[in-house]
Amino acid sequence: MSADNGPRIIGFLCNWCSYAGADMAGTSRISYPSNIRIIRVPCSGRVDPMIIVKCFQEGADAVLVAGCHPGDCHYNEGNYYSRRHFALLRELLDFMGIDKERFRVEWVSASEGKRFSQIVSRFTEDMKKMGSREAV
Amino acid sequence: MSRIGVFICHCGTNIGGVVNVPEVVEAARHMPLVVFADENKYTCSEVGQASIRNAIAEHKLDRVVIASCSPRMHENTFRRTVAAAGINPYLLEMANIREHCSWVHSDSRDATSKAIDLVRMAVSKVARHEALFPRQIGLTKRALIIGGGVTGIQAALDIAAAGHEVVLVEKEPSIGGRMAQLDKTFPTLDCSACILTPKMVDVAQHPNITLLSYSEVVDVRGFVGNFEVDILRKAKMVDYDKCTGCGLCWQACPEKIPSEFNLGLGYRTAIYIPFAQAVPNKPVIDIANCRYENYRRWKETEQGPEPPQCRICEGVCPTEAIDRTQRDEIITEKFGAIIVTTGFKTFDHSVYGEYGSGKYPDVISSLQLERLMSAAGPTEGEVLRPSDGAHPRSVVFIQCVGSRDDKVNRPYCSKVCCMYTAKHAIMLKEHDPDVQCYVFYIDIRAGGKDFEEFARRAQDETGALYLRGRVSQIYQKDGKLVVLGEDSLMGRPVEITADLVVLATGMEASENAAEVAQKLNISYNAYNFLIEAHPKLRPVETQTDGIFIAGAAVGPRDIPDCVAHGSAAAVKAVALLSQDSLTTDPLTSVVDPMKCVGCFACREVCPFNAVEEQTTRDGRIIASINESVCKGCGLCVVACRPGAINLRGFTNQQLLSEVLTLVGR
Amino acid sequence: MAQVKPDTGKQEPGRIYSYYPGCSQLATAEEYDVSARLVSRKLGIELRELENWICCGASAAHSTDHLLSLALPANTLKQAEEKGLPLAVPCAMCFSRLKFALHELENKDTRELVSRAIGKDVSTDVTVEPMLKILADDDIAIPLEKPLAGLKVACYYGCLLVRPPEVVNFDDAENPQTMERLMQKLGAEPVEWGLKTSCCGAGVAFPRLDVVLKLSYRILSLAKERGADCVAVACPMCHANLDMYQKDMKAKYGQKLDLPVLYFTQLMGLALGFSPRELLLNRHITNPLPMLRRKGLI
Amino acid sequence: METEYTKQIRDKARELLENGTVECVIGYETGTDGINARPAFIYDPADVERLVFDNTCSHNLVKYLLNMKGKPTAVVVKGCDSRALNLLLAEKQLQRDNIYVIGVVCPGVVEWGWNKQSDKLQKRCVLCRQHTPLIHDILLGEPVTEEPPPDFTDVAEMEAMSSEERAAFWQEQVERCIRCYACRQACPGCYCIDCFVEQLDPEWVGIRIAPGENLMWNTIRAFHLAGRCVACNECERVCPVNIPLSLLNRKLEQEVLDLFDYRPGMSEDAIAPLITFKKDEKLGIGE
Repeated sequence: MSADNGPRIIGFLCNWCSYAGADMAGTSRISYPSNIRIIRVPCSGRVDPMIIVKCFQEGADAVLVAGCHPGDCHYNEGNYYSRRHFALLRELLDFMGIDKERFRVEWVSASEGKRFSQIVSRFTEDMKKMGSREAV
Repeated sequence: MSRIGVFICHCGTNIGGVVNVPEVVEAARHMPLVVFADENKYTCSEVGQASIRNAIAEHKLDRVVIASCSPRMHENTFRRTVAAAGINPYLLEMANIREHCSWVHSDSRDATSKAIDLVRMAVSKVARHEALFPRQIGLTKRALIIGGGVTGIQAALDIAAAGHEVVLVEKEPSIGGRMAQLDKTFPTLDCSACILTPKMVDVAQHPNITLLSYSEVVDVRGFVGNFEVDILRKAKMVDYDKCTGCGLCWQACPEKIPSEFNLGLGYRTAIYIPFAQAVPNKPVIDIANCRYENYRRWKETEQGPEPPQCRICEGVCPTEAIDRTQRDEIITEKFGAIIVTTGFKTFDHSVYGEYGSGKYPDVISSLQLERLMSAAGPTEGEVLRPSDGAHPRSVVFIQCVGSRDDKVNRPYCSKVCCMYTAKHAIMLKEHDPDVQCYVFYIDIRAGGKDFEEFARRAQDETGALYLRGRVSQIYQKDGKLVVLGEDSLMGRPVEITADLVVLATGMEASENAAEVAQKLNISYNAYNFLIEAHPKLRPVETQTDGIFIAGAAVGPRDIPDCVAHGSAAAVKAVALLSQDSLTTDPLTSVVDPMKCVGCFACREVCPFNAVEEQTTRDGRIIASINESVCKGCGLCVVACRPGAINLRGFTNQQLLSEVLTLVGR
Repeated sequence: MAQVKPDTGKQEPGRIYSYYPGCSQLATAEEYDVSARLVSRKLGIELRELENWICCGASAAHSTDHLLSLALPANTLKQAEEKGLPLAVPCAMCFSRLKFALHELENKDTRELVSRAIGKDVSTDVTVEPMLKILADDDIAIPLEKPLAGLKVACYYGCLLVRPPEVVNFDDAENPQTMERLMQKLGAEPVEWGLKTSCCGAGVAFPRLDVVLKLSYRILSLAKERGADCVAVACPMCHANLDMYQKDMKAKYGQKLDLPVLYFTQLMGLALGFSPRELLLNRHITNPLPMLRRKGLI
Repeated sequence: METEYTKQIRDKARELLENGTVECVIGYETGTDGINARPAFIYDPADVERLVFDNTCSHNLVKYLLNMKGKPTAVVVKGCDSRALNLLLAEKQLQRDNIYVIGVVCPGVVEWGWNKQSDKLQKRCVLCRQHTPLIHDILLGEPVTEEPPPDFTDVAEMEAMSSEERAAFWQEQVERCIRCYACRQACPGCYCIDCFVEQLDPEWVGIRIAPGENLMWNTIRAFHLAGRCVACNECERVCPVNIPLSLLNRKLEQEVLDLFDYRPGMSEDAIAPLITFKKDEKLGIGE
């Protein structure tokens, strides 16, 4: 993905809520910046912290993980685990010089297409302000 | 070396209108392992699918990428397509260039370059797909229906008629739901009870239907075809095998409690049936209000003054059916399919200060008016105002109370209010020719067979005065209600002195809808209405296989819609139950025995207890996944530091390759 | 006007306010200002009047010049902000204007525009509270000397105190309860009635007295019908309309109302043991004293 | 006191070997430089005289239990080592009943200095909050009752830097990494059969030694120990290029303590924080 059109954002979306939420944004034609590239996963709890670190190592400017709201996980508990993983990971990344703001975790339900586009728009804006990272 | 074919869909202009499809095709041709790329007007059309099948044969493709709409839409369609051409259906990957691209991005250049990225990701992922083979598992040929309103009743009867066992769970002492509370139904004005009660009796008598009244679902485990459900059976304190429903007990019971069924307009006793035609037509004892139960509670502590004992019901019961030893019990049953028909409740209008915060006795809800009109109601069909029992002459109806109103966070239309208000206007006129009705409305929404005609009739024949506008204030004066409002067509304020004000309270999801949905793991919207798998094409399915939804639990609906909906859900359930075995999704976790260190972190995190122990030849105890239980969430994969567990269809390799096509090398 | 020091030595923190009397309170509604200060002082609430407060713009500005209608209150708000104390406002109209200003100043462009207009950097970093909210605060103990036993009060809020909710966010916009709770604490008995937030006609009195008579009469006659001995108000405009025209109403509608209209602060004052003279109860056109005597409250 | 420990350890070792309670005693003996201790594996009662305990006994011997294939073994553990033992028991890597734990109330060990006796306590010992072994069959020395409160000054200093400074700092650190994996070998928490860093498919970390790959390795190494690291700090001690690994471990240690109120290795049936959850906890994620 070309860096010239702004920040390179990778999004991991859980299939049941957030990916559906992104679909909803589509069916409702609620537009948002095109920078994000979405990777579909069954559950936010499937997103291995390792792959987040990998994204940044390889030079992604920002990473978004989105899952069902707590209590609504299609697998009952997945997002409770991801919540813990990413709470820690954000701290560690920040500690290692990758600003907290570059790694966001949001809860987006299947009905929150508008919310999804708002989140992505805001995120993209903030990342534009922050400027892009170099791969290390 | 795999040979990948890429098919880019225009979806008419949905994609082609924004994304430069030929450019994407050209880019795809140069992607690694891609031997063929082409575009279709509509890939999902028969023509489109045929072109895929031909290309597979012609170019000896062994993997396919389709860039079109969301995989949630057509993944299964295309899996069948490639399968028909002899490719394992799991060697397909989709790139979502519509919902996630052309529909949300307007700049053609950006959208196109994004589409190319999405295709590249899909190509890199499909290259790492492996052929997968579904497995067969058995199922329990029984259906559970949660909620005994007209929707649940219809679904139960249809499934039973198809020859499958049904268990109908209803939390109230009787089935019938809201429809049982109605007097007449629009637009035909036939008596609600008269058409509903026969169905209720059918439920009670059908050999295939088990009715669990006064019961609630407390926990749901398992998966499609093999659900295990804990059902709470609340203590009725009455032995239904002995009880004949003769009614002596509830005639004798001295306790008087405002009747829920009559919405507080009348009274019931502590041992009671909610209404005359209740099914089952046998009473329960309301433990919280029964004098003797109250005495028993006192006896345990002997705190405070000794309350009276009673036990009159036991005295009068000719069959000794009263059974004080009964306690709440939880039973566990197995089901293959579940239908949720938890229905609706009416909006609580007390949040409207301008309508008197629910404090004015003569400001009632439309459902209360139904009870007043009903011959079986507290006033035996005479419409008398609650405050003084007088016949109202001037009646004001207010539409959209708790509907189409952001102020109370109910922006949606409740769909039925316009019609039942028209019905009320007509009925009131029939009850008493001297009545003058006024209706404050926003719009009249009478879409439906014979609806508009009916609504007109209310205005033209009964002389009901329809005023377009909202009411700003109601206040009591000289024993009447003064209604201040606006006639937005005349553009001036109006003031009406009324005997009775009827609020067209909207529909809300029933109070425990969200709770039930969470137990079942199905999604619900901001107003706790259940969410369909697809709003148009899968209206009674949910994202969870084997769980269906119907009726007003999904959104505001009238009776005919609910009945149709119930039957629709029943058909889906029957289709499921009539199979002899189910094929399971092969997208599950797998353990690499060579890498597993047996720490069983996976077992800790698995929500479905799919992780089992196995002993290796060299005697190590390691994890293994029960694939018919595994639902493929992948929590175990993340918990597994040694990387011994992987998730088919979403392997570490695949996710990595997707990332690496976007950034870095 | 001299600053009122609380006589109680024990000064709870957070009970100090900047005070914005507003023009009416120094003229036609002096009794409101006086009673408010007396009561506050008795309850250990310190009111520090802003030295250079100016008119809030009231009914005229916002119907003629939008910028002016923001600049005037902004000026006062700036002073309050500099004091760093919450701003106490007795008059419902002033309260409404100040809140509206705050609301609109949320917008960055508006803020810059207004800042330029008054030559000061305005911010929205100040809280504006109606006197009613401050005095009805449940944390404040009211040392009752003469409970208003047996006094039936129709609590009247008018339009501006609670509306629009998203601007003033104070109590329920359609069925507020603050004054009722306060009256109960005073030992009085608030009547249940429906017109507590209906319009009295306000400034329309000058061009169209008939409208005001119609609206105000509706309010008063209902209060009367619900058995109220008096109407409690928190707005000088409402007070004027309800208090002044009762004779005209009798002429027009034939009903002798004779329903005293008092500021809630005056009723508080009575319960706290101040004399009718201190509370300027003699300044009303509909004389409340006979009724209060009948009730044995003075 | 240390000579006292030495004597007690030798006696206990002899007894255990002679009465056949264990096949092997893992302890310390004086190394080839005649000063610093090294691990000793004693199978024969005649060899017990080799055993010593002094302030150079740094190694976390628990790691070696993983190689004993269930043979009954006695092991000398210090406070921090005992937490490692709990961790491995909790993660089902060891069976308690074939391990005899000789617990030593640890006065702290000194920094490593080839051929010279250092007297500078190691950082981990200065910060130590677990002088007394949590798990033991025999305990040598008087239990320490008063432990100091947690001290994360070093982490705080790091956090005081700007994001860019931190990035630069770690860049510089990991550039030195030669990917010898000594840190992993010394760590009791690292026992994967097939460590992610050496897997080729998926290739989490490129085989080449480059800043990016090194950073990936060091980050994930730390994260795999999140909620598991027992702060024995062997990883940092053995690092040939002196990368301050403890900073990463301790940052996570602090966060785990703050977020989940959890200290790893405090009991043998503890459930690590990343494989459990609380429904209503607020972690500043998605809120």
